[in-house]
Amino acid sequence: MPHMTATATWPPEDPIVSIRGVRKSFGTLEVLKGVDMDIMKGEVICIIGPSGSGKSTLIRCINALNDIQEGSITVEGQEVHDPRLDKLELRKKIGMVFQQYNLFPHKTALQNIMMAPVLVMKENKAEVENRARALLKKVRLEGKEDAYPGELSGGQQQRVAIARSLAMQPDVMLFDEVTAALDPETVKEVLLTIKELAAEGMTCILVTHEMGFAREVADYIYFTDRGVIVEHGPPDSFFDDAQDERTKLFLSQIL
Amino acid sequence: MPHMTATATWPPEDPIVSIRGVRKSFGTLEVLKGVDMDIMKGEVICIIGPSGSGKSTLIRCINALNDIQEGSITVEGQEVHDPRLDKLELRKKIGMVFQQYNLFPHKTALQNIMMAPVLVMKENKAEVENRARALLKKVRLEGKEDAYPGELSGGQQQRVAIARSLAMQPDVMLFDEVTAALDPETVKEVLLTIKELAAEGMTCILVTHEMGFAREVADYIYFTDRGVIVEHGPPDSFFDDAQDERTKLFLSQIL
Amino acid sequence: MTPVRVLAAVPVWIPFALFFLCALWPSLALAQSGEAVRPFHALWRWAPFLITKGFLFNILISFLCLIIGTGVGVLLGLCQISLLRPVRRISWFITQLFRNSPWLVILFIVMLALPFEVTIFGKAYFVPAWIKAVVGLSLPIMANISEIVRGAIRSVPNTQWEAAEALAFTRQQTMWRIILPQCFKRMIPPWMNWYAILTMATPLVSILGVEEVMNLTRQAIVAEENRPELLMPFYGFVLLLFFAYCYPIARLTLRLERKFAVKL
Amino acid sequence: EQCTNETWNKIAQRGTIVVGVKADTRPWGYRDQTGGIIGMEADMARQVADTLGVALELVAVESSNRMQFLEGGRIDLMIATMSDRKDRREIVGIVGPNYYSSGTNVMTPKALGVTAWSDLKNRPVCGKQGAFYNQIVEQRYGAQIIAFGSNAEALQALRDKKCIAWVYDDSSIAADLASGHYDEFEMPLVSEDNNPWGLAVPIAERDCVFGRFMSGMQYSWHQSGELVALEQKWGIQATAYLAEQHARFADWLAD
Amino acid sequence: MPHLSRRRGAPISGPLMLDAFSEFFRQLAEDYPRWNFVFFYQPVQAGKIWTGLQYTVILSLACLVFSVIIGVVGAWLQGSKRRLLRNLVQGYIQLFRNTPPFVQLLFFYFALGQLTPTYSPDGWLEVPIISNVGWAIISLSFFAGAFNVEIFRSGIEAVPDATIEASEALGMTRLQTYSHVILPLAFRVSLPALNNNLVNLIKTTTQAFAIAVPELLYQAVTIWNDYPSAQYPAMLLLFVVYIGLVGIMVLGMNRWERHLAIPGYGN
Ligand SMILES: Nc1ncnc2c1ncn2[C@@H]1O[C@H](COP(=O)(O)OP(=O)(O)OP(=O)(O)O)[C@@H](O)[C@H]1O
Ligand SMILES: Nc1ncnc2c1ncn2[C@@H]1O[C@H](COP(=O)(O)OP(=O)(O)OP(=O)(O)O)[C@@H](O)[C@H]1O
Ligand SMILES: [Mg+2]
Ligand SMILES: [Mg+2]
Repeated sequence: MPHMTATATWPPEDPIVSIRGVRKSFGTLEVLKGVDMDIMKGEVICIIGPSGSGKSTLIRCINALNDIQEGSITVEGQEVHDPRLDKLELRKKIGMVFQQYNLFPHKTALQNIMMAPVLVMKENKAEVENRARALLKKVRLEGKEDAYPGELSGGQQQRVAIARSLAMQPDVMLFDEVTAALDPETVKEVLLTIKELAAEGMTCILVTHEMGFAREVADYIYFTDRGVIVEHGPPDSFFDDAQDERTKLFLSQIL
Repeated sequence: MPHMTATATWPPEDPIVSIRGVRKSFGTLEVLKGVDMDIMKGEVICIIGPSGSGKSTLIRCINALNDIQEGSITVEGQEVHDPRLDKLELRKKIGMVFQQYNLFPHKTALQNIMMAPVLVMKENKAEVENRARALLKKVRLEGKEDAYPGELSGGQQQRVAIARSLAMQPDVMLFDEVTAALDPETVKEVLLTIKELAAEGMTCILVTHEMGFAREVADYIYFTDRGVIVEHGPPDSFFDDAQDERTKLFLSQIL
Repeated sequence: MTPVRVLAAVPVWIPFALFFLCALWPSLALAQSGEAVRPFHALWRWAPFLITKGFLFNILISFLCLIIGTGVGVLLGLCQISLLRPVRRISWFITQLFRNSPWLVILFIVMLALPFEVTIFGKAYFVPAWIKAVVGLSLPIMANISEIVRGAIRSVPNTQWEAAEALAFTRQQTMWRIILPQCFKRMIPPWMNWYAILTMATPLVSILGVEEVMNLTRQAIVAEENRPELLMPFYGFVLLLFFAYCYPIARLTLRLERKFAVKL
Repeated sequence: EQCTNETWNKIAQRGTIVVGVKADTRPWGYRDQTGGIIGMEADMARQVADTLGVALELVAVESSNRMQFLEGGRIDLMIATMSDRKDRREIVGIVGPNYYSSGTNVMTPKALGVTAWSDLKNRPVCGKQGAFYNQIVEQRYGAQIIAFGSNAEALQALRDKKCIAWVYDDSSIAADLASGHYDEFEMPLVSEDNNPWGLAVPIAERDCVFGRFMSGMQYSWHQSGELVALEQKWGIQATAYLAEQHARFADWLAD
Repeated sequence: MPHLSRRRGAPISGPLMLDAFSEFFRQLAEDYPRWNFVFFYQPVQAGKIWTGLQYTVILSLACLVFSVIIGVVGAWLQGSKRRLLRNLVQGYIQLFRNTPPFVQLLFFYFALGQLTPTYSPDGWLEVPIISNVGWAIISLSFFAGAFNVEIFRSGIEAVPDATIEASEALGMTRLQTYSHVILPLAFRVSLPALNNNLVNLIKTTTQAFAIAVPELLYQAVTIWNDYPSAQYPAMLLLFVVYIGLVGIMVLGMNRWERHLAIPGYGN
């Protein structure tokens, strides 16, 4: 497996995530009907589209939380839906942040962040703790180390969730509508954190409804509808110059 | 009680809802610290402000779901917090729609709408049913008569909730962040329904975070912070020319 | 609108007072002035024996059953959510079988199915009836604990499994580090509740001839020449013993239930 | 059948004989206030142990479990007011000569003036669960048996006038009547089915050492008049049976 | 025999089957003395089992109904404004929840039984107005009812305040809110717990044998006392019957639950 190398050495000319003709059904309901995408290292891409169009399903397929029926998804050259794949290996490379944060309610913020590196990566506890504290600082939550999720606001919880994913030092981060469950004011904090992350060169795949944010931060935008990508392009051309009717309708509604 | 007349005859020069020096505490926490407002018949007013500033509490006081410690609230000239007040009479005059829709989950859309007129107003069932169907049509939900709330999307549920309130033929409608629990796309459907209602001359008091909507539909805007009204005025001057620091800060964040 | 949560507010003396009223008033009302003293005198003489040889033994039985029932029940509960279909099926069946049979019937069957004597390394040991009783009572407890475990695990949102999965936790790690710690608190109140139910089921084993409080009470009445005015004070006394033991447990359970309900 | 004398050897090995006696049948076997078992049968058990030169352990048995205790090896010997019946001989080793005998009789209130067994027809009669007398009065005289778990409860039911009679063995009833607590009751009928009582060893031991030994014990008890003495000691009305047996087995050489 | 039946035009399979049935068990008892299904071939014993079954069913049904009524009324009383009333209900609940039903039965029957009025059909016998079956029903109903009160109460508490407010905001009275919104929702929420408790109740009816209620367990014990050889068969029968009864009950309740299910609510 020549491609299974660390990010640092991933050739910048190859896509780090490559999606080819992916089809996915739940029972009789076809949710993804042939999706293609290429994401290069350090790129930030945003997926937007109406509810139920398959955005969540797509990014869940990327880290093998859902399986696919057809097509291929490779991450760092490795086929994700290869039955022989070591899922744990894959998930060490991919961080994922959910809409509902999904923090572990019985652990403090710090413990939430430290758990996976210690248990999964068997890293040294003291080292991990240092990193976790640094990450909490990065997401502007110094002083909340010992707070339980129930004691944090939605925005704070979401930032802990981001820090928790980052603690695994993933090569790619997936964000699924991470601000959808937040109130308008706290959305900003979370978006700021992601923006900083993008600026540092992390490869990010975001599903979002925040158009302003997508425009500002994305290198590339995909618009999905009913399981297919109907429009894509760099933000400026996408927002000002959409070709597809559905995209135009959607953009008009959202604004 | 000379003032207990139907809306139709309510003199347009008197405020239909009048709020004077209202103070309200929950235990030791003072939530409203002296609020004054006048709402004329047919007016649409929007209340905006940060979370926890007492918006919900204020409109719940108008319909006597919360009691107040000081001040007075009159609806069509009648004191709401008079202990001898017939709350049921008051609530027939005031419709209220909640953030969480609060439909009755064990009743279909149609039954939800018909319940109060039949049980409370003892109206003829057949008549009420006709009106309920018309209302469902008005909120663009024909065909959903027999759906249970659990089978409807958030936006659809919220529109049923609006129709349910309208079925009581209230003189004043209260809306408490009715779109806050909805996803961005379905927000539009609900706002459209409210806009139509406002256009028909219904007196509406809205708590909302949708600035664009407030600007478009409101006759007058109040901004509350920590239990007091810190700024108010017609939409244009309010949005473009806010004087108060907190208001400015809030507006800058929201956008 | 919500009915007031009065339970915790009820002063402890109220149930006790009611209890004395119900338990002792009839006997007092019945017995004539001079006569009333005698049954209570007899009860007084027998009480130490009934408590130390009888009731404490009931408590011992209940503890043993709890330990066995919990241990096996937790395993059974985990089997119920196993990934292996046959394991799931079998553990489900066992759970349902023992959950839905009357305790008395289970007790009778255990009494017959277990030998009175087992031979271990060539040496024969008696299996006293109370050990069988422990086995018999452990079975339904085990089944109910199994359901508690399954229910608690399923009450943890699916998203917690997914979050752990996305962080590359193995299933084992997810179960022991993420899911079970979250369930643990939720399981305590129903678990304690079952302990109280179990304790209250221990008089049933009198039918197996185990010398617990109910049986000894009857024998004491016989030894007192079957005087009929003894029945009420003696049975009332047994009720009182159980009440005094189970009521505090019930209150503690309730308190924990509230505490955990808010936190999670 | 080859004799293994298993139980016999076990007793010797252990140095203890475990005898099952009643603990709920005064005066044959009942508790003293320290919890020990006393009574006529307990005394008999003591003599067996003394004769064998082993320690004695008394185990309280009940009508409903006494045979299982013996079958299963929980006890080595059972002396528990058991009537000697054919079907019982198939399960446990009952050895003669029988040590006692009693008939079926009833205790009824004097006020009722019962004079014949047929008076019981279709009337409620209290009994003890597991006693075979129930079957007799039910099948022979058509009484309705209400069986309770213990004598105390059945007698209480009789006093509460929930039944017109208490059916049990005549000697036990006589003992109760003699206690002075049942002055308004009587035993007016002629005992039926004078039925010898049997003590029992495990069935495999019946025709082996242990069975033969117990036969001998009973024989010598009769011969020495020990049983008559015990009867007296425990305040039991003298039974004709014991007197007869004493005469019958009398030593022909004794003066 | 077959000729006779045929001439009469009666279906021959019935009696033949029955004959064969009892003959089979008679034979079985002879071949395997431990498996004497005496109640399958001896009419008297069969009658006992049949009576026992009837009593068990009657007991279960009656207790089911009364305990649910007690539960509903108790939950309603618990919402009362009167502190004394609430405390009384609380006392009742605690009393019955925290003492063994087995001892409760004995106590009810013997202690309270002495205080109930009686009538006398023959001048001596005092038949209490409440028979032992009656006391079993009362005692077990109160026992299960104590649990039902709590179950319904938590069901009522589970109805979101917001839903109640919505109905208040529509001008509904307390009673209307209670009967049209709270109860229907609370009842659905309570069903699974209620289901559990009622299953428990059916199982608990066996304990009525302590006060000589001639239900199934009582009859089974009687039979195996009379016929020690019928012990295993009687137990097997008990096991099968109770699993069956509970099964029917669970099936019925599940059906009802499904019938009451609201699309998109719960689950
Ligand atoms: N586990 C599942 N089983 C069956 N259907 C599913 C499942 N998960 C998703 N779906 C269906 O697949 C479709 C796409 O769902 P998906 O969550 O990917 O949409 P989405 O674009 O993320 O929408 P949203 O913006 O609402 O999150 C929907 O119709 C949904 O109902
Ligand atoms: N029933 C109550 N008991 C105690 N405090 C309450 C209660 N209801 C509201 N409060 C408190 O009163 C304050 C104002 O609440 P309110 O719901 O009116 O705010 P709001 O402006 O509507 O906020 P949001 O935008 O979050 O809905 C908050 O601090 C809240 O915690
Ligand atoms: Mg999604
Ligand atoms: Mg609010």
